Amino acid sequence: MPLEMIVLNSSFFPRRFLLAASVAMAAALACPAIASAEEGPVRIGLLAPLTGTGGPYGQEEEQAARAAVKIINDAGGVLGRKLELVVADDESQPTAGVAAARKLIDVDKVVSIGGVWSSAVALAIKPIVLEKGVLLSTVGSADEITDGDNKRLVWRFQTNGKSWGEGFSKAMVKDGVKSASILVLQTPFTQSTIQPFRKAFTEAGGKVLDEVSFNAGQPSYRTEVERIFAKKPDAVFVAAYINELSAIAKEAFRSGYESKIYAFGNAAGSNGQFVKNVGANVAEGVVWTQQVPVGKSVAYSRYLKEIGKPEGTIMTFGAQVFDQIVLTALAIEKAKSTDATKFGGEFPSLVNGDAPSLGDPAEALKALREGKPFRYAGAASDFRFADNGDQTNLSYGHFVIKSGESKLLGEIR
Amino acid sequence: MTAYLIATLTVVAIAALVGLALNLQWGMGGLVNFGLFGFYMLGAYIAGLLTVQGAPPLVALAVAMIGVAALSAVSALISVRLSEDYLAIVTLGFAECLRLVISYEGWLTRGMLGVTGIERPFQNLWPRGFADIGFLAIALFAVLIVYATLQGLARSPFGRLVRATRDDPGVVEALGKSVLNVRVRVFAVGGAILGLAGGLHAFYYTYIDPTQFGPIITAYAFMAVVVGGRGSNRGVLVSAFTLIFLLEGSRFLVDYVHGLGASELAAIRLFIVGVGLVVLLIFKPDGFGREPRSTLAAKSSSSL
Amino acid sequence: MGQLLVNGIVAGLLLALPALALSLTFSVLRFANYAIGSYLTCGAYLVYIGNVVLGMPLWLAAGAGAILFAVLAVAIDWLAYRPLRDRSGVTLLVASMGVAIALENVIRFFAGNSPRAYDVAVARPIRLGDVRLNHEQLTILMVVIVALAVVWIVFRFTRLGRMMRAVADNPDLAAVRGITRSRVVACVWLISGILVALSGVLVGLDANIEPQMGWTYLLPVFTATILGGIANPMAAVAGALTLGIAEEFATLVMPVHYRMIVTFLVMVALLLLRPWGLFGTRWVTK
Amino acid sequence: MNGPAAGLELRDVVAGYGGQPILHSISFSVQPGERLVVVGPNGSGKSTLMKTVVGLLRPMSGAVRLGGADVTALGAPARAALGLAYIPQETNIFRNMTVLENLHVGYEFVAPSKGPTFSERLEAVLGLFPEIRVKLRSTAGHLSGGQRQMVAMAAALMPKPTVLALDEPSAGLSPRNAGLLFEVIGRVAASGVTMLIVEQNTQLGLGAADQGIVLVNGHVRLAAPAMTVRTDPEIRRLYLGGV
Repeated sequence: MPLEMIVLNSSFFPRRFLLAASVAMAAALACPAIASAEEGPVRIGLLAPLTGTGGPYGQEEEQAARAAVKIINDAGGVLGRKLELVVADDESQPTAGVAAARKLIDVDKVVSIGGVWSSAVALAIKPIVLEKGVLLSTVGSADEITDGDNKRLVWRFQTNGKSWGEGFSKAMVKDGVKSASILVLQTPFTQSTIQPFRKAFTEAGGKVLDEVSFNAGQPSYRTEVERIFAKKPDAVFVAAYINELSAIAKEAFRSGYESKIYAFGNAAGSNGQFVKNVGANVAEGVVWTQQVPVGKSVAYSRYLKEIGKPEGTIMTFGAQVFDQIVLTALAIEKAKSTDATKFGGEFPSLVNGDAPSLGDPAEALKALREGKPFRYAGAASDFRFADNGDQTNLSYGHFVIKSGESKLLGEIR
Repeated sequence: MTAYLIATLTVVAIAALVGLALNLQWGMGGLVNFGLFGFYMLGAYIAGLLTVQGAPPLVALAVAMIGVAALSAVSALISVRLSEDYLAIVTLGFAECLRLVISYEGWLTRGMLGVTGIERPFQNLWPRGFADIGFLAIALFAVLIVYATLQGLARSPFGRLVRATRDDPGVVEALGKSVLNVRVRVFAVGGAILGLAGGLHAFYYTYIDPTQFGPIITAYAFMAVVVGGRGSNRGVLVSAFTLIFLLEGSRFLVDYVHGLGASELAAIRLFIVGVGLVVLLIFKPDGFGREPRSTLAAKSSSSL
Repeated sequence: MGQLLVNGIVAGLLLALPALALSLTFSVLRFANYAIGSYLTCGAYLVYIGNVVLGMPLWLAAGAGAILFAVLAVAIDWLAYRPLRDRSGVTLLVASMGVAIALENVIRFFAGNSPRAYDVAVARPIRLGDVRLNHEQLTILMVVIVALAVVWIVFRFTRLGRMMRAVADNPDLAAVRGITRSRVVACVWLISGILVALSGVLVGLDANIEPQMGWTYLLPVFTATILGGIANPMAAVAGALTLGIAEEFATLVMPVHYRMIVTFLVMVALLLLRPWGLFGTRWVTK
Repeated sequence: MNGPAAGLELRDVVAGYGGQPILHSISFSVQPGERLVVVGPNGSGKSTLMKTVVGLLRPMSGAVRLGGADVTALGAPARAALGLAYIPQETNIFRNMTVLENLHVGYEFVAPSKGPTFSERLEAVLGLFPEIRVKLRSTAGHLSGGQRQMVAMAAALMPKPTVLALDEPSAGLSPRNAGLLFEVIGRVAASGVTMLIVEQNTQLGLGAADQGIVLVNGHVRLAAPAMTVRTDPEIRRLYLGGV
């Protein structure tokens, strides 16, 4: 059968299928009335991991983004217009992330995409945002995200793997750890912390005994735990998220091992969820580090107040997303444009300046309108931006869990 | 919106290729390939990695097709002389292991970081802003070629032999034909199509990593074939189109349905896929399409 | 070395119950139930409801949950598999994939993605010389051995056992000997439902309870079953133990994260060399 | 068709697979205590006939009556409970179970609760087949062909059936074993059991029967006393391929 005949064949698409498909198309087309670029609210997108491996953090991101948007809108919005948040689920997975990002960009006409927890999703949508001129702010930490020419459209609101890995080394040295082993989950972020940690720790005179990597969602982690803990290192750096950390900490405890566990703040801190998962006995003595605001952060308190959480709650991804939205709003106001290629470049000038620090987004917005000099001191950390889009000048909190509560031991810079 | 439709249509084209491949293997040949996503992933990786190494995209695509076809044939050899249950679990095991190897052998595959900056075929041919339409055209062209080939195959004597093998291997064996041979060839041809689909996936996203490939791809493919009607290539085309648009449509649901979070909606969506599969198998075993048969085949099957 | 053996045995025992259940349903129904992973997850969550939401002690919740799930397994058979009984095994295979997806997402809908744990305090291990045995491992050891013993006794010495073995052996002959197949099928689903739900609890105790937990067990369970000879339920137990120990010892020579590949290679080697199973007798395929 | 209710009766039975009839309007009856042998060339529908009689195959039309009751709508287990025992061709035992278990299974799902106990029946059956008494604990699949046939018969007789259906009992047996088997069949028949036998070995089969039926291409070509069928050279030439 020649090709053209197949195409021309009138029964190529049976009628009822055309019907079903057109219903689906109609559903797709009946999307929210598309706001023109010049009036109505300014749409910003949040691409959050509501399902999949990032699932435990997705809600936190959405809540933080809504809080930030509310604060900005209560303070009069940007350029006299309201912000409107459009949330999409990336399923912690690049293909879904790309489809969702395309929907946000092409259908919802957002000017920026925030959230973006998974480094893989960030890497996958980066070519699209660069092509379409949309701003991308991510909390993924794989170093590759900020590599290359990003047209000042890609900004990372997260420590990168390198500085976090070094942070762990410093915490261990401070705690007098002489030998350490590594258990690392196979993700771009967790892996990116390993080499810097090894390097810094060995240079400081420590010894790395062994390294084992593992997959997410394994039926059991007993073999991995046996391999790593049986050599009795002083400390074990567990580079993983909360699910795997919980399973590993439990396994190490009931296998009778004593090595101290070092973990990421978003795993071991995570608002007490880790302690809830494993119980205070198992969590006892687990050390974690996390980039923190220097001293007391106004922005962070404002964030906690807005979402109704008590002072002292630690929600790092939320705080980072809060900063993303606030900075996006400030940048739009400052550039007097909703065009990301114009306002994207304003990110460094909003935080790097040599001016009084402001933490309350409403005040910062007011200062901008009045033309007063200031710099924004973030909720997640009092960061600066490097030219490539990475945050610098981060300090890390050094926490330990005692009787089910996280205690701040000190700060590492 | 147009850009979004173009992107979605490209996804439809890739899904249609996957559906057509499964329709050949399972619909026509009766061979259950639960590890379909693994072969698809392999295609994507071969095409992606070769392109990044500087091979012309079309050459990379051809190598992907040949490579996946070869591996499909091998995995079929291991198990097709046993019953279908074994083939299903062997392919599933193969796919899961392949994903592990790709995740860990970073020196070769860049591990969990994934392969970035994959170049599309004829990337520089299109005027600025038309790259996506250009790629869609390539994808649709691939679908057309595969569709025409499979239609031809279905009507050929080999197609008749494949269906006969599915319906009653004993009879085929009695006629002196090698069932093993038929099955290995069916699996290899299906594998080549999966390699093509995987390669197009790599080109479309320009970035691949192991998390993009999972058993859910297999589930969607089975859904497409069951809805389209086992053996009906045209049905599979239409059902792939419908399925992707419904799935994409559910993305818009979040904007309207309040009180249900995205994770609940995702669960409902997949629940419907699962239940739909069973319900269709029970009540509409032939799906909505019809298997193409030459008049000769119709005659021979009625005389059996 | 001793530790590896203990861990291997426990890992094998964890596989034994679902492998036995899979083999049992296969031997009577002649179809491989790919939903067995989701069954395991579902059982684990039902028990979680009893244990954590309703506050029952774990043993009571496990008992109630296992029976509840067994009834559910019969219901699923009635709704999804029974109408397809006359069709080919391939159709049932695909249907069981549909069942698996549906079940897993029912769980996701209600319980979300976050891992959960039973309300059991984690304790330090029992030490026997150099070998450590934790309390969960001890529980697994005892529960699996008791369950296997009960199933063995039922199989060997009861009317019900003879009924199931007769249908598995020769369904037509069983029918003319007065055995009603549908009743046997229901019994088989009840028993394998209980076994799978119990193994769900044990897996949940050993690691976490989460929607993917059963899926990760699918390949090992199938391999163990094939290792035993898929139509031979008690041999599946031997297959499970072999696989558990083999996987554990393989970590001495290859990276820990490639355990799954060990499973896969074992399966492939077996299918090429002894497709009727290590312990089974030759079973004629369709 | 007058006289007492037939032990087993088929009336206008049409049966086959996938909508294609193999048996065309088969009618016959076996009187209580009588032995009927069905002979015919390969592919004439003998096995299909047997399956229809015992309830493994539902007829497309027609009726099957057992002891005067219409059992057409009943499945194999229900017919077994009404006293119909069946010994299939070749795979007629549970190979992975012991001989004793085979006998157990033969008894327990069919025998009426008020009838003789298992041990009573076991003794009675072992009396008929003394050879298998020493093999009770052996796995049935490991026995020789002749012994298996004995076990199959014994298991079928355990519930004290009124009608016994045998499908090619001599298939796969040596002439000597086949001869022995038919001796036993004779003994069983003497105890008053109605028998329907499908047999390839026409000489042996007809020799042990009262009535004979010749089945060709799904049609009953001839129904006559077994002796007539056996000895009439014309019939043998026409339907049974000489010898």
